[in-house]
Amino acid sequence: MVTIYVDNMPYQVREGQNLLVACLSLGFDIPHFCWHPALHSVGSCRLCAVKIFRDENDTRGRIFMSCMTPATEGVRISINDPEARHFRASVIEWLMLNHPHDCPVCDEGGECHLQDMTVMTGHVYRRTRKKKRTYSNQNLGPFINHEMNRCIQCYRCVRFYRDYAGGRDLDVFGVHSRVYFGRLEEGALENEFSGNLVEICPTGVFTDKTFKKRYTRKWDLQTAPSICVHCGLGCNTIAGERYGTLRRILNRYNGQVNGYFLCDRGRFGYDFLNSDRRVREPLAKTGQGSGSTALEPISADEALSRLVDIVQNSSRVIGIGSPRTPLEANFALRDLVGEENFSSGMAQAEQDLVSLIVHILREGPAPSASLRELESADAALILGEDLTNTAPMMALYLRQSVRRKPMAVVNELRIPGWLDAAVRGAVQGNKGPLFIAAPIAAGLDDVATETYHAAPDDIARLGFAVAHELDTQAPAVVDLPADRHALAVRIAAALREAERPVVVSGTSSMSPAVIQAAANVAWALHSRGRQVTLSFVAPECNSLGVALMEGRSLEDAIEMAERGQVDTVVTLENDLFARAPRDLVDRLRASCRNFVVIDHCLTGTAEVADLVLPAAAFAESQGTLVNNEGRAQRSYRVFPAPDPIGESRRWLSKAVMARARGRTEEWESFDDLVTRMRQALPVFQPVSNLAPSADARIVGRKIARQPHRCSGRTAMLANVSMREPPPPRDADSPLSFSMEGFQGISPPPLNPRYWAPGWNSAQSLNKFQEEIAGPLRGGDPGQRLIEPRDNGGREYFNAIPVAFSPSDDEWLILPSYHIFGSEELSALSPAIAERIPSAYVAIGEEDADLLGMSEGMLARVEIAGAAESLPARIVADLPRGVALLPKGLERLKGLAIPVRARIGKAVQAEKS
Amino acid sequence: MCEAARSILVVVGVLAGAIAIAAGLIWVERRLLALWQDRLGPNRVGPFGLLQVMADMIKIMTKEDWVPPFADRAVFVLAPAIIVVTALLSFAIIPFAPGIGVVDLNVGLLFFLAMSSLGVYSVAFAGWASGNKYSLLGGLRAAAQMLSYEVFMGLSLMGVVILAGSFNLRTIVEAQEDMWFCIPQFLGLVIFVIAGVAETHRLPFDLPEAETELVAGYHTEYSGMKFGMFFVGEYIGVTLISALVVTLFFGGWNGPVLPPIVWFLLKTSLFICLFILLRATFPRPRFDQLLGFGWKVMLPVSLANLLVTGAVTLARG
Amino acid sequence: MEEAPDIQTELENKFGTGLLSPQGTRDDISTFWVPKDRILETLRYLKRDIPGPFAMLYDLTAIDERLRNHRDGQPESDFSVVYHLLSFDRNQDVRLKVALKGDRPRLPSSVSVWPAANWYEREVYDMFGVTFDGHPNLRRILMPPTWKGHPLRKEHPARATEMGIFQLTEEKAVAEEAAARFRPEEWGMKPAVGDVDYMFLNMGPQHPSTHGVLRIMLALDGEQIVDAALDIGYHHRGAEKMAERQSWHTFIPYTDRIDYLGGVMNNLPYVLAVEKLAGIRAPDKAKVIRVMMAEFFRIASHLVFYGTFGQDLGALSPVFFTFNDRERVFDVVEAVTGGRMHPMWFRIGGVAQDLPNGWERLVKEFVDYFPPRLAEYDKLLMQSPILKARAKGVGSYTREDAVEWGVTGPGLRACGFEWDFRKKRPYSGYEQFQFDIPVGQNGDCYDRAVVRVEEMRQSLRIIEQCLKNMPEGPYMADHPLATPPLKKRTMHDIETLITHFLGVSWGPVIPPGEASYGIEATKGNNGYYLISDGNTGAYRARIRTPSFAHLQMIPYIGRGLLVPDLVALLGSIDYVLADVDR
Amino acid sequence: MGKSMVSLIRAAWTMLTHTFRRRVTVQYPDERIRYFPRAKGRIILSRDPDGGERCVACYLCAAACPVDCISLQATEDEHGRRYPEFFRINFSRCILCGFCEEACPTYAIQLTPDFEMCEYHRWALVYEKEDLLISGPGKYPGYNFYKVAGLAISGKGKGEAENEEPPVDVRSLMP
Repeated sequence: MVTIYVDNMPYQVREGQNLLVACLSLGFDIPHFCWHPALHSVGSCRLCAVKIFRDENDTRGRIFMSCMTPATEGVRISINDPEARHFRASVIEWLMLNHPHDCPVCDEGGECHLQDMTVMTGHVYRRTRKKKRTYSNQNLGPFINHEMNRCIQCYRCVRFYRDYAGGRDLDVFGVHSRVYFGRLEEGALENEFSGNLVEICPTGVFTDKTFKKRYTRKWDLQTAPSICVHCGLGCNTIAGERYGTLRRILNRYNGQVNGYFLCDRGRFGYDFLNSDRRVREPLAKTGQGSGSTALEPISADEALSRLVDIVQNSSRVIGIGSPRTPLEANFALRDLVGEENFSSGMAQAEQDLVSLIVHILREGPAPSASLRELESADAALILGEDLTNTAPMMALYLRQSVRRKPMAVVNELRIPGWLDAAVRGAVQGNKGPLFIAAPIAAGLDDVATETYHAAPDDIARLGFAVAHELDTQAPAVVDLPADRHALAVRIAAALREAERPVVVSGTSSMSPAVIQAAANVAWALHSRGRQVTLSFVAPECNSLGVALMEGRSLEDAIEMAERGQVDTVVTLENDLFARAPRDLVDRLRASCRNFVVIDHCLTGTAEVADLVLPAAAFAESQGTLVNNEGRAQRSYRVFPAPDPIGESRRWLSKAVMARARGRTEEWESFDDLVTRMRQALPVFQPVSNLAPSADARIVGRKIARQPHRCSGRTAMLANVSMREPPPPRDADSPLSFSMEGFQGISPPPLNPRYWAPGWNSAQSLNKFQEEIAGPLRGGDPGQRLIEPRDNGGREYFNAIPVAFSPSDDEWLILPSYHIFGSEELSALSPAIAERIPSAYVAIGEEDADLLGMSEGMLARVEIAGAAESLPARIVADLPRGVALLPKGLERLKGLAIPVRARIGKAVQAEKS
Repeated sequence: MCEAARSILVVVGVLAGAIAIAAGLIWVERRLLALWQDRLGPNRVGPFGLLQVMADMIKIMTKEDWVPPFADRAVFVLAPAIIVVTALLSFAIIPFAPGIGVVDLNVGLLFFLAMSSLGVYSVAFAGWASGNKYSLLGGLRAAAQMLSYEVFMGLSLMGVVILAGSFNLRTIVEAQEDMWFCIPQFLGLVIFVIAGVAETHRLPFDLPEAETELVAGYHTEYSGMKFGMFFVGEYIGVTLISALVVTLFFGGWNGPVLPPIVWFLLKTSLFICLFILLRATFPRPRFDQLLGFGWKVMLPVSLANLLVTGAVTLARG
Repeated sequence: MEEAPDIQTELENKFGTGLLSPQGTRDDISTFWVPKDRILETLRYLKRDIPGPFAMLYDLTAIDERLRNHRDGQPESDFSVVYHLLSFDRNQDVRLKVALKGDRPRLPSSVSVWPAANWYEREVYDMFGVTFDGHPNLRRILMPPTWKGHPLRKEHPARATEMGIFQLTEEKAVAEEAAARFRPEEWGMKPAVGDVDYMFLNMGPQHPSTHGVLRIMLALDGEQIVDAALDIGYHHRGAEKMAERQSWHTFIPYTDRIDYLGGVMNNLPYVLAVEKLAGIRAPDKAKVIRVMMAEFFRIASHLVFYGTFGQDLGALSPVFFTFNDRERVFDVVEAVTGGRMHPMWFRIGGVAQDLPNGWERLVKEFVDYFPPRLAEYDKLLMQSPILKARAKGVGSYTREDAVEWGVTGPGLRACGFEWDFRKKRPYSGYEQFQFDIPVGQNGDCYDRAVVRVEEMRQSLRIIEQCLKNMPEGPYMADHPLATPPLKKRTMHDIETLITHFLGVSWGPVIPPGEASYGIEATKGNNGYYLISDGNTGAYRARIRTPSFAHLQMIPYIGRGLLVPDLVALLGSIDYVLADVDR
Repeated sequence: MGKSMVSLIRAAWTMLTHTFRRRVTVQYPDERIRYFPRAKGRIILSRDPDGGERCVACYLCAAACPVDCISLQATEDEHGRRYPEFFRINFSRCILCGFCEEACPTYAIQLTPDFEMCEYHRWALVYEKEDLLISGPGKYPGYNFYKVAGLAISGKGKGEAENEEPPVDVRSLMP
């Protein structure tokens, strides 16, 4: 710690920071543009000028850029010095020369960093009548709106897009005063993190296009802390609502999870909530018997009486839960049907993989890595994952991790780590060790030290071999070709050198061996005394959560139903057709008398149900999700779903009421349900510590979901009723659906938005952090449910698979993943839908030659007797004998992959 | 027979005339007040707003006739009737013109004083029977005020009686053919006017109903036609006092050219206007000031007036 | 303010160092934190023993500090009680604060030092739940006795919508009736003395001469007032709470409605206090416009007083004349501001618009029109022997009484005390105007009226000077926190648009601090004590109104008067219930 | 006493002189009252000089409204021109403070001197955009926000606003 003097008052700050960060951490307001906590300092905007004095006798001082000056012992600065203020105001005046007169029509207005900084510097009146420079805009695809006129040339966009996120297609063009930020040619931004430009850009050049047609100012948005449901990482988000519809998603900083960024799926996938696939009222088959008649809307009362009737008259009910639904809803279902009748809703293969991951993380000793830890890893091995498409944010952080090792140079050169341009100059193109073993080339390959493209079994074998190289106790792989062996040795060497290596794997190869191999590598590294962490990609937002509930697999449940002991099946927010082959689901449907589906979207499963109950989706319901790290996180309602849509657990509580009178009070509140869950399943003990309980208050007040300047209260419903109704009550959380309530800095799990006086943009975050880029004030939210048991008595996995051998007539079908399309909910959002590729079959070059096929040619894929014609996509690195089918795309749902298939040229006639 | 019919005709005529004038005053007063307050007054109903009188009557008659549960019902209902009846009875002695008048009572003036004394009961009863503290205070004030002013009102008239030598109003009018009594009895006139205002409790002597102090005094709880009777009673009173002033001090029907009845009505109207002008102009003295003024100033002055008049009359033989 | 002895030194000489901890504020008022157990002796010393004593308890209020971020070294406190004292001898103020901890804090009552503390302490109790030990009658004052919670505490919601649609059920109506029933003992009144039973008379809440919803409970012996108690709060709208939920800018309309006869006069202390917090200096033109409009409203308010005072004393007609004159004032006001009674026209840093073309003609017309009217009212009212009889010597109090009870404005000047904040502590450029301070002699109803009548003439003088000397220049300060900036520039210049945009939406962010500003308003000293927590709205806004203090004095003056005298007294005080209850 | 009498009589005489003064009553509604251009009455939405809706749905009026009586939803046409999808003012809540007009950056929302807004039902005081929109520019002729703003809309491309240069040629290397 060093002492610095700000306007003659001494303060203790951490050494080695720059003055801007130090002052912001202390709570001072220093205007800035080009500096961003994740992108560090380049000193180009000249706005963060402060006066620095030599000593206490120096009255003149000199102006320095605070972002470029380290906080050293005894440095004396003045933020309020008139000359410094004047300097900053001049910078704004100069930036305003060409800024268009756009605020009223700009989506950034009211949460614009440029606006905030302009007001903060106090420049109000223009002194020039010079003409303004203008630019033409580009169409940057369905996510991002481009308005170049507003640009202030801070370079944040390209520094994020290119330097941080590894994008290629956004660049800076032009010279002199005509500098242009855009693409070479119009077209959608390719990078998976383009949405962050919305928050990175300090003004309105890049804005959220999905928000544009139903735009609402920040002060009118009702917001709540939410968790992204579109992959297993559990990124923290802020979801915003107005007039009963969900309007947008912003990043919610969590120092341990997503930091400052979100992927595009998480940011733009929310719109499924407003899609026409939403179930907005209860539906039922009105005729007797099933299947024959269509679903028709019924009233909520009737739906309830039907539900009660079904539950009361059923001797045995099977409940099929869902890995995309919070713990509480799953538990409510489990409580309704009983432990033995509860299915996790995952297919056997998936459940085995997730259970294996849980097992490995529990056994230890290598702990699970948070995303923040991934960023600080100094070596990484990825086994069998295409991270950019399965867990995009993980890819973003691993991309940063390759800079760890070269940073040593920077330290040697005594360049501060935050001096971004200097650091990049010193590091040059050097990258730390990152090894990727996956079936095909993935988004991270450009920063990888080495890549290895092979079938899952071969990937697993490489992993086992690396483990053996690290620790001879680990089982050895026999018959490993020399080149693979050499690779294993190189990988092992690189990992061994690292201090904080990380091993990444996951479920996407659908191979337990790959996961086991990853565990072996991590354990071997641990035995060598490395601070190794493991990171597994989980398929869905609550996969680990339902796995911890230890329900039956889907196949198991179907089998049970078929044995004829079951008359009712209740499916909770789960599209079974996406998980199991069609015939299996049809058999389930046929074997029970009543098939009830509770879901928010009309899935294939819902379409065949007798009774569909409309469920609240993520922003309309409260619940706990367990991410891939084993971190349980609470997501809150942003707005109450309009009647008769209800939270799943509410429908279930009504069913429970019917089934067992008197038990309902245990269920009445969310907190009671959590308590009951903790009693029934001790693994969920920490869940009640995730966030303050519903009766928590700050000085007697709930926390307001609406900003204190929310407008239109007395007019928004005036066309319906002149009597202003009281805001809806929220008995389940300490948040209120109102502008009344606490508006300051809340406990981190409950912060509904980032706003501070004078800081209306997302940059207000600095007021919420203990220190810049550090944890939130009060600690980052979330609690890990799985900690490794450090008993030391663990054994290496030794089921090493045999090497994959391609056959000439059958191909191993593996899933390929797409950030847009592989996840079912986000795929319903119109903006995402525009970016979903059409279905295809991917084959390697060799196989293509063998089959005589070329790119785009129709291929006939025959799996278990059923055939499908798909255009072929030729992929260079795909190993022989392996073909890929995109996961989740409409025509390919429910395929039980990995599976073997015959592939041939499609006969033209079959094309239809 | 013919005489009887004539008296009935006169009685009915006087009754109807008094009530009509009183009702008309509703409009006259509002228009006059408006005139002096730079306003227009009621001008929307009928020509010059004349039908406002009708509108007000209809309103007052159709209003809920409410007797508060805490009131003494019988007395409460009786009270407003008394004031109208006593005021109307007093009209019996007014000689409107030679030959026109209800009765030619030789104790006419005493009859008037008797009737006006009875009027106190109305207000006192109303104040007491309402069961409301404001009404009670109003009633008390009214009783005290009317009793006090009754005394020198009577005394102030004695000068006239001495001059005319009669209590008969007709005689008194006839006695003024040469000179109106307002000249020799100027003091008496002033005192009588003041007492008259007090008797009719109109501003500035409206203490029994002083709205800024007692809300509406004795008639706070009255509504509908019962209130209407107080209302009309007040205007009848105003008309009566004006008529008496004319009769006693301004030569009654005497006057050149025009027929006597017209003279009488003209003079009376003038004094009605004076009443209204007083209302428009003056603040209201305090209750104790009013009584003090009555006993300490008015009484001695009226006694002195009586003494001087008596002395002068004696001296002149 | 003039050079005054350093209070801190004086207090430390008396009590030793360590008793006080000074606090910096944005205004020039010395502010000290005093320990709870020493507050009474400190107050006593300041009031009685110190040379040039702080004779007036100008204000007493509290702050719920529990959510305040910027306390900058102030002692820890959950609730702070604030005493604002005024010394006329020194022309200086001092503010004392007592830090209280806990949810239901207590501290000793200062009623024994100042009888005027009675209502203030009741208000603090009502609004914050702070108990004053030794208070003679600590009960709710503004809220109904059935109210739950203490409105100015931070946990109390500000919007009625939070409480659901209001329905007056039978039971609720009965309960409210029962709670409002008058029991003399509760108000410290004796039902009888010796063999005299008093009559208790409820004057109000609906009564022609209470000028609004005010309830006076009188113990009468005949028509003589033996004792009186006032029940206020019927006009309470929680303006202070509203200030906490509006932005600094959007609270302005609410200030108009405090003294609803004062119009923009109400805006003035508020914007001056905000400007003090923000360090804004309004340009000369804005200052003069403000003075001119404020004086127009002083005339308007005094005209209402004049007419209704006459009417209270039974004079029917003058009220029509004065209201007509007031309409003429409003015509000028409307031409300039667009509003009549509530123009809501002053802004942080200036005024809302520039003066319209042709304003001079309108103002000139009024200046010419008005003096003969005043002369006529003299004939009708002030010279009327009946009015003199009613008002002279009635309801009089001495200068000492006035100071003791916190009387300011014409009521103070009627006691012969030449004290006008426009002269003594000039604000908004009043020091540049020539006008006299009319004073009375006897402090009775008549003198209060005389002072106001003369003040109208003085106001007219000031307006004439404004008319002749209106400066050129902008109507809004060139300061980033001046809200909103010049409109013409907003429509074409982006930087002005940005400042405008944030100022009218989120609101200007006023630097943390405290400031109070009291002005010579229509009815006395109207002061705003504003606390900024560095946010877009007030953390706490205390509105010190003259009428509150003046009304509290009524039982004290009223004893022994007759009911009609009370009416005269009420009329002569010239209070507005919105100004009392806020 | 005498003086008192004199002053009483003088007062009465003064009163009498009013008989011949001009009446101050305005016989509304037969006679129209005097309008001042700045008078704050019924709120309207105006159009810019070429007939387009001036309101760009920036929400500033709603935010500035102390009583929260303005509610709207922004949207845009296919050419990027912003306008309110709905615009609602609940006049039963409006205090006619004029803060919305002052806040409006396009002169769209204006207060007019029309004060005749009495209704028998509160709901009749809820005005939608159709009720608010007038066909002219109201008090501020000549101003067209889109001619000042940099946003391109139908009929006005980039660089065609007031004080703007044509869009730069990014590919030019000229200094």
